[in-house]
Amino acid sequence: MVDAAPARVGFFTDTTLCIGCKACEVACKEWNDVPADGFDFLGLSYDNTGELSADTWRHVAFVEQVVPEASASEPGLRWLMSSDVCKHCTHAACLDVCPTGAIFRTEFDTVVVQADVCNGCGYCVAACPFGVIGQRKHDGRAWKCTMCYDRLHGGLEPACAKACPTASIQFGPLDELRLRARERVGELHERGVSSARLYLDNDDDGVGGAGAFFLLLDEPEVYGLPPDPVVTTRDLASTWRAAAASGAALLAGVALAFMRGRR
Amino acid sequence: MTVASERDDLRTYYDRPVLKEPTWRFWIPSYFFVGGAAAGSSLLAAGADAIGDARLGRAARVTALAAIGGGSVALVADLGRPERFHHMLRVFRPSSPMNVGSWLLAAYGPAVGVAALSNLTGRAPVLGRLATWSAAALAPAIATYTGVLVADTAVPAWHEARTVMPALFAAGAAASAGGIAAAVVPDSAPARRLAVGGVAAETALSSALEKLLPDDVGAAYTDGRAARLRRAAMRLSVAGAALCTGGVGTRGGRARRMRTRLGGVAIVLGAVAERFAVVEAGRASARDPRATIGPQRRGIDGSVTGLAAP
Amino acid sequence: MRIGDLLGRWPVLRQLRARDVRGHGATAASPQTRHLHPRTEDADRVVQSICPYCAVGCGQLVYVKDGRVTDIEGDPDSPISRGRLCPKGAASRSLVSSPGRLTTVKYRRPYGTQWESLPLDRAMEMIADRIIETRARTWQDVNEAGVPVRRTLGFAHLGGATLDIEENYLLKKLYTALGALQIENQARI
Amino acid sequence: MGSNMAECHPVGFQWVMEAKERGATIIHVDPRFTRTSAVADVFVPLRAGSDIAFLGGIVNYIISNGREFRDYVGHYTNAGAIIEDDFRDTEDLDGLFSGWDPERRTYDNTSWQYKDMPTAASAGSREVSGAHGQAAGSHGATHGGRPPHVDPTLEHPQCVFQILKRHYARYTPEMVEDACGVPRELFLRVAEALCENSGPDRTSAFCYAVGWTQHTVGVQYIRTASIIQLLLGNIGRPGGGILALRGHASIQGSTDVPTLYDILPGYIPQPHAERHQTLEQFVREDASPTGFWGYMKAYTVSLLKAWWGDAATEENGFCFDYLPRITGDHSTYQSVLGMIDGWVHGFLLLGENPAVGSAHSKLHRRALASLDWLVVRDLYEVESASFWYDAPEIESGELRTADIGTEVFLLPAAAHTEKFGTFTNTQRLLQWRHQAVEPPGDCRSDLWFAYHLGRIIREKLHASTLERDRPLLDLTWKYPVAGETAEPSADAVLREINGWEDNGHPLSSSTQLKDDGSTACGVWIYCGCYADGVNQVARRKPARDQSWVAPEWGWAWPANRRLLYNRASAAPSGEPWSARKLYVWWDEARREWTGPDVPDFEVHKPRDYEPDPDARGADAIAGDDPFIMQADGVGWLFAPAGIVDGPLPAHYEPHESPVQNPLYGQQANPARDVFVRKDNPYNDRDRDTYPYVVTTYRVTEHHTAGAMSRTLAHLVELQPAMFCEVSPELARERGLQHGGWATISTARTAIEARVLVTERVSPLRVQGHTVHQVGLPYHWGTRGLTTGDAANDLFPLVLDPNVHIQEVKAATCDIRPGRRPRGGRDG
Repeated sequence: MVDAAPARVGFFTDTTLCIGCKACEVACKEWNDVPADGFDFLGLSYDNTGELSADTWRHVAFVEQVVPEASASEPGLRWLMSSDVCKHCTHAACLDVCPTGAIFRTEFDTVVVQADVCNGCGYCVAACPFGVIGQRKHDGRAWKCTMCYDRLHGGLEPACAKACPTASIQFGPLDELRLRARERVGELHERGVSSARLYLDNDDDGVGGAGAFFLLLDEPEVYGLPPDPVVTTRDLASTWRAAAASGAALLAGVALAFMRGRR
Repeated sequence: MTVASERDDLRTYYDRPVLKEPTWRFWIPSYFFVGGAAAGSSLLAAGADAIGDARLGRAARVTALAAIGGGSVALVADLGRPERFHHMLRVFRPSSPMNVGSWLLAAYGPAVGVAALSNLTGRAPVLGRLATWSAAALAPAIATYTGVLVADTAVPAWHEARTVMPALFAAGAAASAGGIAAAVVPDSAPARRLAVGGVAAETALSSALEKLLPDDVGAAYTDGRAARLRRAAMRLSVAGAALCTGGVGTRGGRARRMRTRLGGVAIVLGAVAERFAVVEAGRASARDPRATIGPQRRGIDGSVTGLAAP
Repeated sequence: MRIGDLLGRWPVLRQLRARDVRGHGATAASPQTRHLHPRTEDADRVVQSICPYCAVGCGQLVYVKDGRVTDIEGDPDSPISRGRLCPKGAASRSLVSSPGRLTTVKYRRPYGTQWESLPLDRAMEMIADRIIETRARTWQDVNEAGVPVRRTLGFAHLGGATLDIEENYLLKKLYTALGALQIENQARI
Repeated sequence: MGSNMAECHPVGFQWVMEAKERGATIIHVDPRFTRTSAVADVFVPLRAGSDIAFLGGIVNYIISNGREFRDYVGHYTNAGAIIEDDFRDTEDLDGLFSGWDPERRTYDNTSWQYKDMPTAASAGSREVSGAHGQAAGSHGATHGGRPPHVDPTLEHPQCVFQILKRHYARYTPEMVEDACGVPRELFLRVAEALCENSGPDRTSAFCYAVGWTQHTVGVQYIRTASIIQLLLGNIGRPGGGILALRGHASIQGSTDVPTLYDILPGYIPQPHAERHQTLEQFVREDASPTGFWGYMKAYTVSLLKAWWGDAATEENGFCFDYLPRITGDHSTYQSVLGMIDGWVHGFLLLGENPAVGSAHSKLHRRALASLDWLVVRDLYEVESASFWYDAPEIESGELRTADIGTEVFLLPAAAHTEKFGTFTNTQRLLQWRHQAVEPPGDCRSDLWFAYHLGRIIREKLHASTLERDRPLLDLTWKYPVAGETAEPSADAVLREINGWEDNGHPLSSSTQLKDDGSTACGVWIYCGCYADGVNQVARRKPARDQSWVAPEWGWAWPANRRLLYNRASAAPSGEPWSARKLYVWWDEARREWTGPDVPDFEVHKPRDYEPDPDARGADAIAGDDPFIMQADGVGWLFAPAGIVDGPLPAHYEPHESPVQNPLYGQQANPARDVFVRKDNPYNDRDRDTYPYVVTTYRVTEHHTAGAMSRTLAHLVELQPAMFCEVSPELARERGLQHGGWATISTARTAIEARVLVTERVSPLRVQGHTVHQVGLPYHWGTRGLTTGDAANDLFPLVLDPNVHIQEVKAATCDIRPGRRPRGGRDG
């Protein structure tokens, strides 16, 4: 275990560089021994993975779009590709709600499930605002991207980032990545790619910013991402207050029921 | 090809869900019911002691013990790794309602047990009384934390209803406990009152919930299986309440007792159906990308912090 | 294990000691978690290799532990691939260690309806006999025009293009000495 | 063009993406909008099989707008050479060149020669020397050196430049639109981008793959690109070139060190019965006396010494007689027909799966079923080994297991991690692999198989006195073996490939090779890969520790040169064309050629060296002639020799095409190899039955015929089903449901696939009517974790005449909703 707390690390996924090769999906599974997720032909463009799950920790989305401003010399087609992953939220709902402490925040400020602790209560599955974490069949436990926690201990980069042929997936200290990302967006806007925007790079958003953030070319929901995710525990205190009130009301109700005598 | 759907000008990724469906099986809504029933019964037990109704007192204690016993079994049974149930107390994590609930149960369960055993055996009466009162003290938390638990998720139908959810579960607890007690001890007026009161509150809150939620989220309650379950719950509860109240005032009579017992059972079934309805609604709304994206999109377009704007 | 140790390993107590009310961080980590490290660190040796799929020639590092391949990933030293791999290259460990791999000789006799097993050296003997027999049967010293050709057209070879150059070299050398001409490979296709 | 680099070479594509980020313009011309198109700056959809029309249009654009790189064209190409007076162009003969022999369907290229000087082709011609007997070089003994008649002004009507100009004059933007379905403004944008980005300061590169080669006129596709690149000065210069993106780990190596019928190692031709009876005749006939092929005798003798050692003597012509003679086309497709026709009885398949991977794979499966014996070596049980019980023909009842007499030996092969050895990648780079683990069970390397098979056969025949067994018994076959499996040493084989002097000392360069038998060298172009007794191929100096050319990583042939003909990166004067494109130049102070790469030129030959008329070999190459393998030292815009189907590329329609050739009366390549027989039916212009164009390709997630990907769960789940890609318009026209099933049929057979309806496949307007295209990945077969029909079942046997490569990139088909009929697949 690394003693001195290292800087927070993360993923910057620049979808403008993605060629949809899915090396990230395979490299992840090969390193982490993640089983195959079923051989179903989904026909979602070239996406036959569908979504992140207990058995898919990287998922490349493919979106085919007919671009309205198409001229004779422009194909008028856009094929968006984006490799999705656990966001390792600053305020992580899965971690907050995990009752066993199986999910914890590492010294790298990443969010990891401890397979030797998880008892498969499934609370994290319902809590994640991105639908990332899932429960593995015939195993019962919850699984998701660990940002290759074991590799980080050895000073290695995560398997997906290492494999990515075009550096669409970039790994490093989060601050550096955010700086680089903002420059990149500026650069793209200068080149006329006005649709370029960052997703989850902002500490003020509903999850307090994420350890894995993205440069997208369209609205997040087009890639299957929630446009404005909120960590559910943000409202936990107010919910407990509501609970207290209703608890009191229950007491009162029972008291009332007895006050008017036994017959 | 079926490019990312833009039906009703809301954009999604091939209409696929953004969220994962809760993995909880029927054990969990069952626990929601029995947990509430136990909590309500613990309160009834204390009340019974207060007015010196031994029959009701015993019935309530036994009910509470049976309910919470069964509830614990249900909780363990739903785990992916049941043999690791004790990990629930591995840490203390206030941010997790399930963890807090586990600690509560760890205190409440034994109290209920001691209260019941001492009552049945007549041994250690002081300890028994102490246990009864502590169980009663914990009961409101036991009755409501499950409401917090479901509300504290990303599931729109639950999270958006967070202000009502604990109250709905509390009302359910009252109805369930009252219903059982009324079925067992039909002569007990407090039991009948609690049952009927619980039904009244539950019905009111349930319709408040519909009004509270935006259409794309509320749809989870008003369409499909959840809607059918809620209709059933409503009919059973109201019918049950009617049966229970029907005989008030008239004296004695086996027929009246029979009606009350029947009413109690109906109310209990109604409470059960209501719990399953809530869980079913949660599943449906997690499946529906519109329930997730719709409110968020409105929030962005309504505010300036639109992180999706280029 | 003694009850004391059990209590000692109870994270709640660690929380108390660390005054950690939330239990989100290190206090929740298990002993296994604290000892996690990349399995590549346990490798007996690492050898430099080249990806067997397309012709880009990406560098690979093959990690070996107890005579088994435990991991294959990109070689950062390579000026061609800079440590990166495509999905196929990334699947190389599965390719070489898949349970579906063929590891014994299978033999189907003429008109046979199922595979039979055969010792490798026996198979080699039989193959040699077939080649010798067919070659003898179809040998041409001269062609129709009476021009020397010294060859056999009685059997053919088709090789994949994942064969090493050393392998191709020996094959071409042997076949040429046998007078076999129809020696071809994927490059034709 | 002809390549889907992002999908088929993703890791190589990182450099394209990097270039794009640095301002390069990426243009992708392809029948489909692919993952490459998605990141390209310009995507040009064109009709499969119309590339020459498109490229010819660019040639015309360059010439008619005077955009050629004059200095380069004038000095470094044969633009000024005067061609024989009786040469006639396709413009004169409506699609034929002079010299056409309709009986033998071949050309006599005498009239294509430089005026008064027959020429020999360079390495390119080696693969054709067998084709149609006399096809190449039917002329007499070849001369070399510069053409006798050259017009430096390029104005002479019979000079190459003017012939070129006339030949492509009708390849106008309008014609390109008509033939390729490419809007003219889009075409013009591409042509202009190429011209703008070429010249002293800039270079452009072409990347191609089998999208160009797998046509009946495939070689001419690449020739057209060569013409463009020579006109624009993009050959032999950094950032230029025509890059073949090859699809298999060592497919370049499999051509350099060929298992091919028509060449010996290093592109030395396999001797031909009539033309090459003696070593002298062989050299006289096929080697140019000038340029580096002028030493072909030394290369050949050194090879014979490597193979027959002491048995090869001056007296016996170094055992030249031991080499079997070819008398025509002996390529694999001929052999396969031979199996069906009963004169080929045995077949060895090493890591190859024709039952899925070869054109008309149905025919291949029938061929396998007609054999006496079959040997298959692979990592997995492939369809070519299991055909006798699970071929589609078994399912359909066309074949019965009990009727198949083929004896099958299926031997498990060792994986790349289980043996030492060398792959030669697509850029001619040799890279050594170290063994990581021992192969499991009976798995063995192909080196082991070859060595021990040879050993056993030699032992069985050791007492033979037959003349035919001499080559076998005289063969040098002593290689050290190691381990309990007796694995032969790949290192020792590599040493033999590199070669040695008679004192056993390893050679360091092919220039040391002698024709007197004093040197032995297995592959002359690889000579130097073991220089100084060091395995140069195993060098692994990290990229960051050396120059951007990375000369100390592996070893590239020839002589570790990373960029061929790089003398052309400097002006005739020897100075760089520009500071920006500095690569190899003449250092006047040190009187030598220098640069980050090994100069592809005699290092000390002065830039102003002028050969005397009767100079031979390299001495005949002038100081400003970069193309040192060519007899005349220049790049060939016009190919007087070496190509059997024309000195200039002309657009011909694919063998099966729904449209008329818009340029000539001659519809398809007249010289293409056709096989008219019952089991190889063609669709002869029946537009009603087969109205659509069908093309095949790979996807990133799978590899070739599938043995190395359909068997791996982590790849299969990414592309789990055989599918076809069709446009929404075609889907409407035929009622195809996205995600449903479709049956695709051709004159051969019918297969089924899941339907992917996508705008990425767009219908094209060609000659006034709409042409729909159907796209098919060809990775599936009857085995593996997912199974599916083999796309190659649909395609005919019809080949390019130069290299005998099949046409699977364009044919005609029909497509209907629903699954194919079970049983009787000829739907």
